[in-house]
Amino acid sequence: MELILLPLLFGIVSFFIPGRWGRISSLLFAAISLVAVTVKLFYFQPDVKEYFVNNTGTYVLGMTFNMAIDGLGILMLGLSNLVIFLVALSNFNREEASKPSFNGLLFLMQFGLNGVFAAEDGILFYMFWELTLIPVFLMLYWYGAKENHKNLLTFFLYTLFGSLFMLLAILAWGAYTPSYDYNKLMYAAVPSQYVCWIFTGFLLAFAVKIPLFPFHTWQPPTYSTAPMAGTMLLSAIMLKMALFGMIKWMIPLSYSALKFWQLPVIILGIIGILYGAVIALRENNMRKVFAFASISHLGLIAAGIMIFSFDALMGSIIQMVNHSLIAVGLFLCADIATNRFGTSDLQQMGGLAKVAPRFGFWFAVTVLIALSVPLTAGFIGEFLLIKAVFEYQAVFGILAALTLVLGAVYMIRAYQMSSMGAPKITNVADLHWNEMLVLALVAVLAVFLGLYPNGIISLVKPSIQHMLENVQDTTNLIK
Amino acid sequence: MGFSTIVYILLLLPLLGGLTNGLFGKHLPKQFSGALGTGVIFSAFLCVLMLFNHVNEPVQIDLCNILRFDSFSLEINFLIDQLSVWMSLIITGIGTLIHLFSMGYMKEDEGYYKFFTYLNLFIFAMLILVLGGNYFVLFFGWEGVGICSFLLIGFHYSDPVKGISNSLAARKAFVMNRIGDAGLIFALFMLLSTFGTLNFVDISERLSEGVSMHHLTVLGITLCLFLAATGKSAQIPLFTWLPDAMAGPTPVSALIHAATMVTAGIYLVARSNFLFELAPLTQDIVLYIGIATSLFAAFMALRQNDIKKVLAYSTVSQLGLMVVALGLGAYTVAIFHVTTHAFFKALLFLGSGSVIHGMHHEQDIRKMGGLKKVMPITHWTFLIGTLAISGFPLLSGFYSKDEIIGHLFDQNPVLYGVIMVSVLMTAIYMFRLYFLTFHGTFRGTQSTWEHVHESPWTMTLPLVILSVFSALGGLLNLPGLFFHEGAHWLSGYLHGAPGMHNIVHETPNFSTTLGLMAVASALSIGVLAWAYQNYVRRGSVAKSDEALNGWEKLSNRKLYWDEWYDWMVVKPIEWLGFQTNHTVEERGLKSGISGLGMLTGKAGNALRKLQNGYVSSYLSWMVIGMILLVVFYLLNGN
Amino acid sequence: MDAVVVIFVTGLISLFLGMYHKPMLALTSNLLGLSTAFTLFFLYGTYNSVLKSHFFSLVYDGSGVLLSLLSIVMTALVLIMGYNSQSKDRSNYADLTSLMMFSLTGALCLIGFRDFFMFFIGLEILSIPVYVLVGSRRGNQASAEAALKYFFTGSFATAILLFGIALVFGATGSFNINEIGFAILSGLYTPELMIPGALMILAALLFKVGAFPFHFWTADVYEGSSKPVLAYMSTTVKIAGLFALVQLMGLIFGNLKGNWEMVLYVVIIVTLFLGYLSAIQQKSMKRLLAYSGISNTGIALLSIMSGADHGSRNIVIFLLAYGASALVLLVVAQFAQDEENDLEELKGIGYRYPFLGIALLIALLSLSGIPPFSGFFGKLLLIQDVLVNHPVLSICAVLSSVIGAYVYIKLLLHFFHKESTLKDVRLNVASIIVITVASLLLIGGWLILYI
Amino acid sequence: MPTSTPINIDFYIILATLLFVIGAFGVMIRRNMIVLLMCIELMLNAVNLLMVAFSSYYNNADAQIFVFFIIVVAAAEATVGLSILILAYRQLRSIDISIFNKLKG
Repeated sequence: MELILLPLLFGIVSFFIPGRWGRISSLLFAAISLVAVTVKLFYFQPDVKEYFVNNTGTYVLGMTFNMAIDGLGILMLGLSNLVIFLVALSNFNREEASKPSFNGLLFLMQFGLNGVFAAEDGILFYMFWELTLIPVFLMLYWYGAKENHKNLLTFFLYTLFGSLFMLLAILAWGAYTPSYDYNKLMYAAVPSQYVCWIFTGFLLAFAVKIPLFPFHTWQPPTYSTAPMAGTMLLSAIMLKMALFGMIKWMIPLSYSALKFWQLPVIILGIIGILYGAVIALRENNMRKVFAFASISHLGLIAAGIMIFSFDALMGSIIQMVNHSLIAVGLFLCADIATNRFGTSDLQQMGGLAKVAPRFGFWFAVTVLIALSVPLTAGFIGEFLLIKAVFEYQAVFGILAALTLVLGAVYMIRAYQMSSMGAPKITNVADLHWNEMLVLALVAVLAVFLGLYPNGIISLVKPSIQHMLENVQDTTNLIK
Repeated sequence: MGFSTIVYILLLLPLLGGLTNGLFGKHLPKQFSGALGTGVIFSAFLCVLMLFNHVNEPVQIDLCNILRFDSFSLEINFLIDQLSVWMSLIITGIGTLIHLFSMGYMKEDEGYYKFFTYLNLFIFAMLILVLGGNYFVLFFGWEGVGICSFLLIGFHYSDPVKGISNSLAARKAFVMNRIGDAGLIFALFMLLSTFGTLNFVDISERLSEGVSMHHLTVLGITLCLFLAATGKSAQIPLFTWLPDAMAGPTPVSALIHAATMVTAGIYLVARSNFLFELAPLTQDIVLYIGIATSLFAAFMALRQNDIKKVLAYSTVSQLGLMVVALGLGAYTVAIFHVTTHAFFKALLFLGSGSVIHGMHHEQDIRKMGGLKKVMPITHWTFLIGTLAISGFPLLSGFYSKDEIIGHLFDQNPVLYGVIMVSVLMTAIYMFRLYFLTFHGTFRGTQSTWEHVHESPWTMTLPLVILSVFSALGGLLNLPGLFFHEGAHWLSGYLHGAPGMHNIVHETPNFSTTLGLMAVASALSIGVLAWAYQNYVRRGSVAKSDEALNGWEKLSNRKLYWDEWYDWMVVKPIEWLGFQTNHTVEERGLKSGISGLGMLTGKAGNALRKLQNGYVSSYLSWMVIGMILLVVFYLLNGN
Repeated sequence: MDAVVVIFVTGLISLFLGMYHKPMLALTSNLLGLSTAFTLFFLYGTYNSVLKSHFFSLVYDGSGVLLSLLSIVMTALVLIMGYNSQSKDRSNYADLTSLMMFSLTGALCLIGFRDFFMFFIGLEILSIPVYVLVGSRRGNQASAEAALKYFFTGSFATAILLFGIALVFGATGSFNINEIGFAILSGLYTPELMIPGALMILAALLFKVGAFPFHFWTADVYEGSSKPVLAYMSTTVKIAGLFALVQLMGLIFGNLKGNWEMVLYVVIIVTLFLGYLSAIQQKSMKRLLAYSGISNTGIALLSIMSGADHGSRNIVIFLLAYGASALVLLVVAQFAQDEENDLEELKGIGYRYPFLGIALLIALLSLSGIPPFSGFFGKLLLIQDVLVNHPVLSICAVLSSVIGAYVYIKLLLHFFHKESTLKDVRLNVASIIVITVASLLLIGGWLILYI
Repeated sequence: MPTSTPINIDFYIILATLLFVIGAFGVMIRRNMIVLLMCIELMLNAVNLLMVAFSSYYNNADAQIFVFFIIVVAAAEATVGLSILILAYRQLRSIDISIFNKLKG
């Protein structure tokens, strides 16, 4: 429970810590929660669901406030705490870190995220889900580019639009059970013609958040006008909520909705892969390149999840973790490059690696990780995902694999245009120690997970298998 | 010391060398960095020699398991057999020499330690590639060499003049290779779902046990594997990156883009011989692609004026020859040509490097000439290399090439004729290169001439050693023509590799072999004589770009191949990218969303018009509303 | 009943206190009266018991008690808020409070009505003082115009209501809800009279709560009235009206045979969208609240689709949240000098004054239906009940919430702008109290579900 | 249905409805506010008529009591209405309702 409540406490406290101490305290707070989750992870029994709150029975509104973590939950908790730590660390030398409101929002965000990953009750899940939106929204507003009202409104309304349908879905689902408790929902006897609608509601929310083509239009402008921390939070962890939600909340429904939705969503995912990649090929705004790259990456993950097979889910989970890492790394690099050149236009950049060699090196490492070269987690993830898609439908697999090629083109292009060639600026600051630490941590973790994906797999295997077995049972029951 | 220990030491040496240089190289003296880099590779070479002495049966060394599922698992293991050891020998052996050469060549470069880091890491990746016991590990090395190649091609990325083009060349190489990699990935998927394992030994055993496979599956797998090979080994349609890759420093071209990395594709196909043998259609495709590549590349080399570009096209052409051998199922022969080619092409590249070094980074042969006086060692070694590649009798290239041609003649005399054209052109452009560089009068500026000098011993020693091997390398696989004992030693040796022993090839008969050899020798000598006549006696020089006539222009502009790709692939994709962004994203989806927003605003304004401020209108609305209520109520009420 | 009397007497006392021109005295006595009434309700009415009057047909069941308590609290907050707003000219503060007290008496009658006598009397006692209140801004043309409009439309609606009541009486021969309900259930009524009558009563109530197509008065009247009066109208008046509507539909008319669903669908769906769509371009807080109030009414009307028991329970939290948010917004709007185009002036107020900022954040998020604020739970309860039987309505509610969020979040961005042209504002005790209480209601008000 | 009544209840209903509609139209189309007030009175009186008619029809005095309520409330309403009218008259010196349309949009 401390994992959920600590960030709330930190968030509230941070609002009152004056600027001078803000940057240190935020780093400290983030480190504390990271350590807490690491310790938990260390002693965690993957095959037992650990309840923080466990109310049984029926309550007003059917809300039980139940919270629990299984293997998947603790992994996501760890990921969110890690990302928050990385965000706090990468902001350490920036002006934002000395603003109480910034730090406060950061930890409130963490509170919401941790809640989403631990919620074991439909309504509670929705509440935490929306709760994450507010801090990041305010952060984007206060610390983002000046004239971003329109983008922000689009972002907010779009995500709200999706998530309200998820709420409807949860409510409809809960109408067939005494409470919204996850276990109860899992065994709810929903008439099969409604399952598809409920599934659709969830899908809409997740599709907007991920974002899946064609629900992505809020994303590139938001990413390119957001402050670095906001972009990182959005892409590294907020959209993971949607992927996590797809796994945790859509699998129990998949037994009769899948035959209707599987193919369309996979097709949308594949289109997203190609669409994002093709746009990224020609985009000159560095942040937008990475934003479209993100769409491309996530299309693959979403398609993989929709296959709902064990291997594909494992691939998706590994790739989720990996994508968080690369998102932090890439957007940090993009921000640094943008800062140094004073523009995010790739055509006005050049030769940064020469004048800032440490940046050049770590940026290259990050790009390679993003290209999912072997030995990194991305390779394992993409390998499993493309394999799963390929086995589902060979043509899709081949299209999905174009991401390997196109990804190389736009990533290397971004690197080459920004860092290679004759330097267009001189006398710039190289990486600050905290930035280097972030990129190094990202690299180390990506390589570690690339060599030892069994760690993640053994952690989440019991919970995923449990879910899939349940679906199998239900399917048999229906037959 | 067990095999596994040796293999681990062998792999760790270049890795450690690379890491040491990478982490501390900035603070180490240059000589030390270079010596360290060279030393670890030499030690690795010694390790391989130990393996070479002991290898007998294929030995699989299991390291760990990366991913374990019920349906399949991904393991890291190494396979020590004749093929991998032989490749390792080439890699570490040539690698040592090129490292040594680099110590001199890169002396003035500020990224000295970085260069050795990359080189060592490249050797590491290449060793992983050839020693890997399954396709998964092979893929690790495969990507690893690609990355190192990228880094090394773009080594001078910040050069004020050539920086951009260097980095673009690196980008091109990486992307082209990536296309091939996608093929390899698919091969992996298909192999996994067919066999549940990726181990070479297991797959070959399953196949020899007669596991039935759908012919389309085999076709798919082999085509994907070959796609990967075309990427790495610069075959049509993915060859265009290799000439551009000459932007890298010359030792890199020698090591990566001539001797080792580009032969990874050949290695991959040879390694997968058990699969290719089951797919005759793929073999035919391989054969024709090889012939086409060999022919076109040789043609393109005819009128290149950059000393390295000539060698680059020659590499593509020679790789084509190897692919021909693969297509004929003569895997050992291909490896034989890989070996001899590694010797003479490394020699030629290093020789050209020595020339470039002496000429202060001038690469245009139109500004050279008469260098044999000032650079005697380079000249003589280069001559040996040229003779070897042109198939001059009794030198290494003569034997390996002849063997391929012999096999081809056996199968298809028409194709033999075609490939002879390529061989002829090879001799022509090589002698042209040699004579224009070393004979005649110097065509550069006077000030350059005064500074032209022979290279230091670190550079000439590798040249000498390589020239010895280039001359005598043919002994490795002498045709049965001369001896019966010890003939085809290399082929026999390589038969120990998985799957190889199942492949039986009839060697051409005595008289055919002799006849073919005679033709080849005649060609080579004839061209030599013609070239001497043309370039030395008549003193012809290379024309300037404007003076080229039709076919020369085609050759010089590489058949406009890059332009074709630009026009057919790059431009459409970029157009697509632009249109997607501009039309679909901005005009379509985004304005759709903002249109919705505008629509709500418009609707709001329209509604506000109803609110006109007159009480009577409000009252009328109330009455209308009540009537509407009644109407709706009665609509289908009772 | 005792509570209703107490409030009426308090109103009378304020009327006399008006002679002394001591606003503080009036406020104190009113708050005393309100708290007594609150206590009486609280003591005798718990959620599951029925508080019955002996003399008149006033019945307060669980939700009735809760809503009465809510109206009392809201009125108290409005009084405090009004005390603040009248700081320049408080001479008639006591008179206005007494009017509000009388109106509250009517509201309580309307909440507990069990026959059409009480219904009619309650509605009129609720409305007539408000006509006066709307016109209470001296020498203000807008105020006079608003009062005029409210009066004429209101009287018209009253006439319609009465005609409806007469017809219903004609159809059944009784004014008593239970008897009418029984008659309807057993089919002993004249449908030719009953159905027009029911529709006319419905129309009059829809007028009171401001639903399409009887909503036209709201924006104009809200704009013309002072902010406390506006607050009163959008809290107590709305609470009483909506609850009466729910009771009426749930207890009697819902059982009428006929195509009620079609009628209500049209009314609710148009109301849902119309308000927010018109609110998008507004420059004045009052008009914006008026229009957003229309859409909120639309959502509250969902409760009449889910039967009497559920409907009245579901509406409590929603009305609490809506009223509290409106109070916060209006108190903040009071800080503007310009009464009409106040929004432009208030730019950045939330960023400059974090206390106000947090309150605004909570209020606007609650209005947008973002958890964990009461507004979310209110909508949740309402939608939860209609979802399975009327999915179209719930989807429309969700879509209108998105448009609403657009309105509110734009407002939020406006308030939270980093640059502000705002003149310094002085936070006074009254507004701090109102804002704090309202924010607490927004944060924790939904917990009354668990009582 | 009691047969003692000489006139059918339907006629009362029709008469009351007619009166009500006339009043309603008057409110809708007239611009003089005094006339508006009178029209509303007319509507209320239509209701009274109806109530009394039903009262006698059902032999139920409740409706007659209701009529008294209506009369009282109508008086109160008229008072308030007239005072508002005076208030408005002071502003614009007119009792034409259509002048008062400053609040709109």
